[in-house]
Amino acid sequence: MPEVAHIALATGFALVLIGFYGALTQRNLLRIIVAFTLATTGVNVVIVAIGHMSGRTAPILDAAVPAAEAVSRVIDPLPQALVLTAIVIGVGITALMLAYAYRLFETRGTLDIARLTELKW
Amino acid sequence: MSFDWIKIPQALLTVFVVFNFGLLLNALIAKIAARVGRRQGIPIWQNYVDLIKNIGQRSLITHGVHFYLGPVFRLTGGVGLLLFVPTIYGSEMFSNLSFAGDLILALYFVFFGTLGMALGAAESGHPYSAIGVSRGLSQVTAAELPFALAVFAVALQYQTLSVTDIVAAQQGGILHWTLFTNPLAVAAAMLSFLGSMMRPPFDVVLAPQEIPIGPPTEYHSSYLALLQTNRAIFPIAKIVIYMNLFFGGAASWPVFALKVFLIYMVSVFVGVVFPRFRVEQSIRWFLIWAVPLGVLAILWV
Amino acid sequence: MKEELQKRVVKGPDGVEFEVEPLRDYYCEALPQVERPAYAQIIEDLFNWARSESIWILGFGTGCGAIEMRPLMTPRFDAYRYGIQWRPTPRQANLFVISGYLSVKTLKRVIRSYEQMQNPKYVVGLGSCTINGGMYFDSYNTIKRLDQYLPVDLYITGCMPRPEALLAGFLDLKKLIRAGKADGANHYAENFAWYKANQKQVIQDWDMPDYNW
Amino acid sequence: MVSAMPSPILIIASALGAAFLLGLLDERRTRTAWAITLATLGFMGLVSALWLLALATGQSSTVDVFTAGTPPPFAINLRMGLAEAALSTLVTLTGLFAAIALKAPLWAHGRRAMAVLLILVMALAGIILTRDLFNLFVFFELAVIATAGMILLADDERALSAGFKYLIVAQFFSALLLIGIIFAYQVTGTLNLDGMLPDAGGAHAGVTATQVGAIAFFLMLIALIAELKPFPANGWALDIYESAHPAFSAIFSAASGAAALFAVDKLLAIGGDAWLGIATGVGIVTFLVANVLALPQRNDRRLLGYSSVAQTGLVLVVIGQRDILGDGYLFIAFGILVAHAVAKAGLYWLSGLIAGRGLEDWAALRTRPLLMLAFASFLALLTGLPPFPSFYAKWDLVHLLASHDRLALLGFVLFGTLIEAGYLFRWFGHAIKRAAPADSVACPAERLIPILTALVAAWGLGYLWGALSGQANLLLSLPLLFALAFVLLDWLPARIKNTLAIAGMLGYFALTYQDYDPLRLIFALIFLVGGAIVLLASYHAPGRRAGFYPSAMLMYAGLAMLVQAQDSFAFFAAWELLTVGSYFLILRGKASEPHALSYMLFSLGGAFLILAGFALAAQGQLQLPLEALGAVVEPLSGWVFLLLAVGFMSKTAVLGLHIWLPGAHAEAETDVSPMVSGILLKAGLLGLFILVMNMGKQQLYGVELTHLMLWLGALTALAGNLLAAFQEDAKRLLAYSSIGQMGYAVFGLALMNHLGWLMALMFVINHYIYKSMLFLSVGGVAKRTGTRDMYRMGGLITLMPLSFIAVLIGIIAISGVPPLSGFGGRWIFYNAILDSDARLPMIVLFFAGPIAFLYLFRLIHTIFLGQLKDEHRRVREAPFWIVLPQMLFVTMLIIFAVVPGMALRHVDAYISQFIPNGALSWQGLTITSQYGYWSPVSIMIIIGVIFMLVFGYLLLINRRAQKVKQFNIAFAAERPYRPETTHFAWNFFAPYRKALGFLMLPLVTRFWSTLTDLLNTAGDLGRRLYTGNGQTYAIHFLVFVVIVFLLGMGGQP
Repeated sequence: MPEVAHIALATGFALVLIGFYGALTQRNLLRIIVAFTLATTGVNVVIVAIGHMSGRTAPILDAAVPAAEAVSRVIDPLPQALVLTAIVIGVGITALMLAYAYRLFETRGTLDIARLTELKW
Repeated sequence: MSFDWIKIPQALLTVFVVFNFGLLLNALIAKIAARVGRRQGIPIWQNYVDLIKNIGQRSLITHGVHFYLGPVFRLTGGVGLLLFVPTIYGSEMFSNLSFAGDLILALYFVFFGTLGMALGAAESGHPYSAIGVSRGLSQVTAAELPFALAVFAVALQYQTLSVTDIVAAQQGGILHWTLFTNPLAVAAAMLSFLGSMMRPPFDVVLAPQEIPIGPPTEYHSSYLALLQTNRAIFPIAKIVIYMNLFFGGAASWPVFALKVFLIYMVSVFVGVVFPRFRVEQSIRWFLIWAVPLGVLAILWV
Repeated sequence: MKEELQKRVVKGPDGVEFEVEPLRDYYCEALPQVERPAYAQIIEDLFNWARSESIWILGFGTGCGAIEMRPLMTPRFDAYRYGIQWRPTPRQANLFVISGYLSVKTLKRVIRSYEQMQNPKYVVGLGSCTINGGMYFDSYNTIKRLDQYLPVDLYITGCMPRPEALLAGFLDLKKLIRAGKADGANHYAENFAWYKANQKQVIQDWDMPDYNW
Repeated sequence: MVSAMPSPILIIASALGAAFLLGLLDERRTRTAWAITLATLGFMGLVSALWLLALATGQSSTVDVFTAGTPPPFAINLRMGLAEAALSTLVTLTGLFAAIALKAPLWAHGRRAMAVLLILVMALAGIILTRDLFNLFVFFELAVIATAGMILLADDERALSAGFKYLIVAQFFSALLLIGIIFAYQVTGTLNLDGMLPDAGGAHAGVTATQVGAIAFFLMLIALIAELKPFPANGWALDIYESAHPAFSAIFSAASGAAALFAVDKLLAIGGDAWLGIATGVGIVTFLVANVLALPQRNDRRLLGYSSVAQTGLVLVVIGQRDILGDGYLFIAFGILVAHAVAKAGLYWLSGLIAGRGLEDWAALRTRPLLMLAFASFLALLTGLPPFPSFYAKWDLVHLLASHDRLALLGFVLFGTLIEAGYLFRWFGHAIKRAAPADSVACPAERLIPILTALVAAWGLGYLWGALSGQANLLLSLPLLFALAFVLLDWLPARIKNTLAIAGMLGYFALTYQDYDPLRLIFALIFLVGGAIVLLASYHAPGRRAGFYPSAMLMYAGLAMLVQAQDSFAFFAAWELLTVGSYFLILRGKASEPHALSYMLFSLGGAFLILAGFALAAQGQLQLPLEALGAVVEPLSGWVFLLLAVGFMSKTAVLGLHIWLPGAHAEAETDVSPMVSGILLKAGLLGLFILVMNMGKQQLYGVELTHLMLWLGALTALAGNLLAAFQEDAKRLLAYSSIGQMGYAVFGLALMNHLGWLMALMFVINHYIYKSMLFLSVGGVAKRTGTRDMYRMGGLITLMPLSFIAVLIGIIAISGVPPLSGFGGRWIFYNAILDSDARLPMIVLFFAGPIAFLYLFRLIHTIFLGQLKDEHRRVREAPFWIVLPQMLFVTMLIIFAVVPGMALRHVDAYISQFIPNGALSWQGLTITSQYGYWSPVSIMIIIGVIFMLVFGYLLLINRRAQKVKQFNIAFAAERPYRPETTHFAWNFFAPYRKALGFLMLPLVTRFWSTLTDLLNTAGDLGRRLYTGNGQTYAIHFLVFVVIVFLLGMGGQP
């Protein structure tokens, strides 16, 4: 019987692979960006899955989880914190890529990555 | 610094003897060559007459200072070469000026006259002179090589570079001559000798029919007289080296005369029966036939 | 005048242009001098004897008579016995044998070669062509009398003279030389203007300095 | 003191604060924003620099800064140690000066761009300082975002696509990094780097102990390494280098690279030695391949990009070798890193001044000597030439590699460096020699300041590294300082500089002459006094002669230091200096560009062999006294001997390594040719002298190495002489003749007997005198006639009599004909070979001997004799100052011919210390050997007397000779047509060519050109890997990961 964490882990890696595959095979810049968000999401799922501990609750100190019992009752909070940061960064990078794609389309009139090869060798 | 002043008249005497001997010998050789063609040939004194006539020419021209110096270099080279080598073995009187240097000095001094003459001839601006020099130098590189190897083999054999010592080591009978103790070296040297005597088939320098007599083509009158004088002295001086190195030297003037004549005759024998090589043929000939002998001689010692 | 003898303006490596006049710059302009005997009589006698016993012929066959000179080198005649030799360059030769008819074209070369020989030098005219034109007496381009153009010391008659005749002529020349009478070079120098005028009269395309040193 | 130090966190905080502040600022207040940016960067730099100073001087020790007030693992901590301080100084200062250089685009884009710049620098500093893995990730992502932002500043439209490609691959990096981090966290329960080390308390065995941990570590490592642009996952970086604003590329290359390297270093520190192999492998492959791929580059920025990639790879190699580098690790790694950073930043800033993108467009720098100096300094930094940090670093690195038997790596490093030197100096050659663009370089202050700062930093770091190295600090040595002074004095007129130079060289000789043993005294005499004499010829040059004196004096400084060198380091440093100086000198010739390059490459190649040889011999030491070479034992000694000998013989142009010489010597300027031929070649001989004297005979696989040298020397003599005979160019002829002469000298040395060495020394002296003299005469003639082709000359004897006399004496001396000094050499030669068993190579030498007559006669005949040409009828004698040294040389030749004992006696006695047998006896006028005797004075007198007698006689009877002119020749009854058709000169030895021409097939040239063609072709084909498609680049990265995984870990985590 697979644990939730393992399913999440597998899903995460699958997402990463799907994302990578998309990023490598799609020629449209926007599709590539979407593929990357997929991959980023996958990475985030992996992180969360690593932090998961079976049978524990979310690391939010409130009435349900008194601070004194927190250590034994909540899951590892750190990956959650990391994911938050990673998501922010992912958003930033996605935004930047979109901005790039926009400028590229503006100046070059194309979103085909295969046509952006004037720099080479 | 002490110097035996008596050496000067003695050296002059050597030069005088060899000069006369050379003039007569050249004429004799010419007569012999004529006899091969069933001619009478020139009178034996003909070289003297030619010499006097050339000195007696009333007019002459010059192409420049170096044109002057050419024959001077040439004759200095001949006389110097003669004097740097002891002529008669065991004779203090005819050891000449050999105190100045050994065999190596003689070997390199050979080129003094050649080079000077080449320069003088080139000053004339005559293309034949330059072509002759070009041919001569080309041939020399190949023709001198077996001789140098032979000399080296002899020096190795006797462990000395002193001509006197080399001759001394050959005394005591004909079988002590290098000719018999080191035949390979002598063979190489004698082949090289053919190349240095300006006789067919190796007379590519003068080549009268192709480049009318090459380097000296512009020389005349008393310039030519100097060259003729050298023609009498230089071959003898060179043969003296051969004689000393390979044929036991000479202890007296008659032996000297005989040996020089016989050695000279080697080149005459070859010369009268062969036509002239082209330059590159000559070079190849020496490299193919003479040099291996020299190499063997060196390895064999 | 030939193109290569004309004045030309050349530019030196430093960019300065100057004029080159070949006849002046490339050839000696001096005229021949009369060379008198300079030594005591006894030495001059010795020299004259040596000159007579050492005759060096310029190997320049000008006409058909040249064919008669070759046998002199063979065993049958062997002129070397008499101190006679052939030299390939005029600088070293004393005797110029004009062997037969002389076309105007050849004359130019003969003059040049003759002038390049050194004093004393001798000219022998061979065959009747050199004396009066011989069978070419009415030819438009051969000279008729050699001695109008060069100082001839001796003629050997015949058409052709045999090698024996040549030998006899040379022996006669020897006597002349020994007596000091073969003085053609000085004669040429003394009468240079006259000889030149004659030469230039027949040689229309004169393209050399007056005297070829 | 510690309390007085500002907290390192200020470096990050101030940048963040300033960036926020900029965000609040009014859009139009660009000036204020600019001031804030600069001030912040300055402040960051100041803090870093203060720490650096404090840590370096020991006033402070490494500190950890706890951000949240608690120690890890509960909070992020920063660390400030010496390395961190140095790197953050480097990064922030690069940022500061890049900001200055970026003034125009920053002003154009306003405060936002400045904020991005601040964030970038902050992120880089963060990467360096942080000890927390996730924090590292965050800083990396910040750096990525900021970098992508900065790329947009470019004027080049193509930068857009480059930036996008970067973002694509960066996504892959960050995914791997993040996955790696989280698994590492899972294994160790901490994100702190130090927490991942095996716990001293035994709580866990370190991150790499488990399989998951190892893979996690691998992912992190590979992601970080990917930031270093390793081959082949680096196409994106090259595109950025090519298209981004050069001032930004400076940061990208210098600062980003440095930060990423340090991140790798930090990570590897926790992984342990087992992982170092990956770093080494990736590093060396990147270093080699990037350098090869750079060969066909024609775009300056892309070329620099390749070079950056390569240099980073080299530092990665150093990181990978940290297990053996010990205490020297930081010294070496930083030596290479800062050299790379300073040079690359400087070069990119310079490239901002150049309008065109071609390599030859850098010729524009020629109008700006200062910038040219900067250019040269940067290239020297990159190549690792003295006195720069990379030189010291490379020295130590090579020695340590050698002492741990990592010889293949050593070879690769040196080979890669050689290739890099190849394209860098080819570029420099373009800059010096190609046609300069019409419009000169515009130098606004904000562009200039960073460059000059980099220049100052380069030299300053050179001084620093010299002081730290434990070796002699090169920048304190008198000759080098003297040479460098000429850089500052370059504005003076040439004549004054010349006087100074001569005075300096003579003065230095007077100062030091008592320190030399007799052998070195001869060499010192030739190098310093001889050099001064040759310099007399330089008086003829008018004007300022910009650049000549620094180069020449650099060479002489190297030579002076070479003679004085007592240990391997000093020797090698001097060797490199003289190589560089002479390279600059040779490069000054009109058409010398390709020849100077091949000279440089052969010399550097040789120098690297010498370096390797010394390193092998040192056996763990960082230097060894030259005398200690003899203490090296078998089987190592054979290899040491081989390496050193081949290295030295590359300088003496032995057959096979000779093809640089003819062009280099022939194309050099008139007064440079004698310097590089007459004087410089002797450096190689000095090296060989030292080698054979200290090491004696050595064997390798049973082959006597000195015997090989004999053959090489003999064949060189033959080849040199043969080839010389067929040259139409007078200076090339002399150059080939030098090859032959050096062959004789090498042969003499290799004879390994007393007289052999003496003969080699004789050739040293003679060759100096007559080759200097001949090069001067021929140079003077070429100057006057405007050609070096001999067949175009002729008949110059009356117009240039003094030059003629010099050549005449010179050729008599070379040919070895008595009575001049060349004969002495031959005489000793014969005596020497009589003492030797090696008979076969000697035969070759015998053959070579008379061939010298061929070219010598040709030299004098075709130039001075024969027919004078129309256009040369008004030629004048060579300039006085060129003739004067020639006449001095004539005098010297004659004196040396008469009294050779003056120079040779002492050396003869000195050699007896090494080989007691076979010394000459110098009694009275006669010199006696075991075999023969020779009396120079008598020879001179005898020949002189005979000559004068005959000459006098001829003058007497010929006094009335008629002087005739050049066409008065007996021309077969015709007259010459023109001088050109009468002068027999062209293809002078046609029959000889017919007979022996097959010996002159250009096999060696073909070999080397095939080799370089192969390299160039490989580079040209290899770079097609970079298709320009971002997805391809991403695939490259993935392939790279897989390959490294398979090779590096054997597929087994």
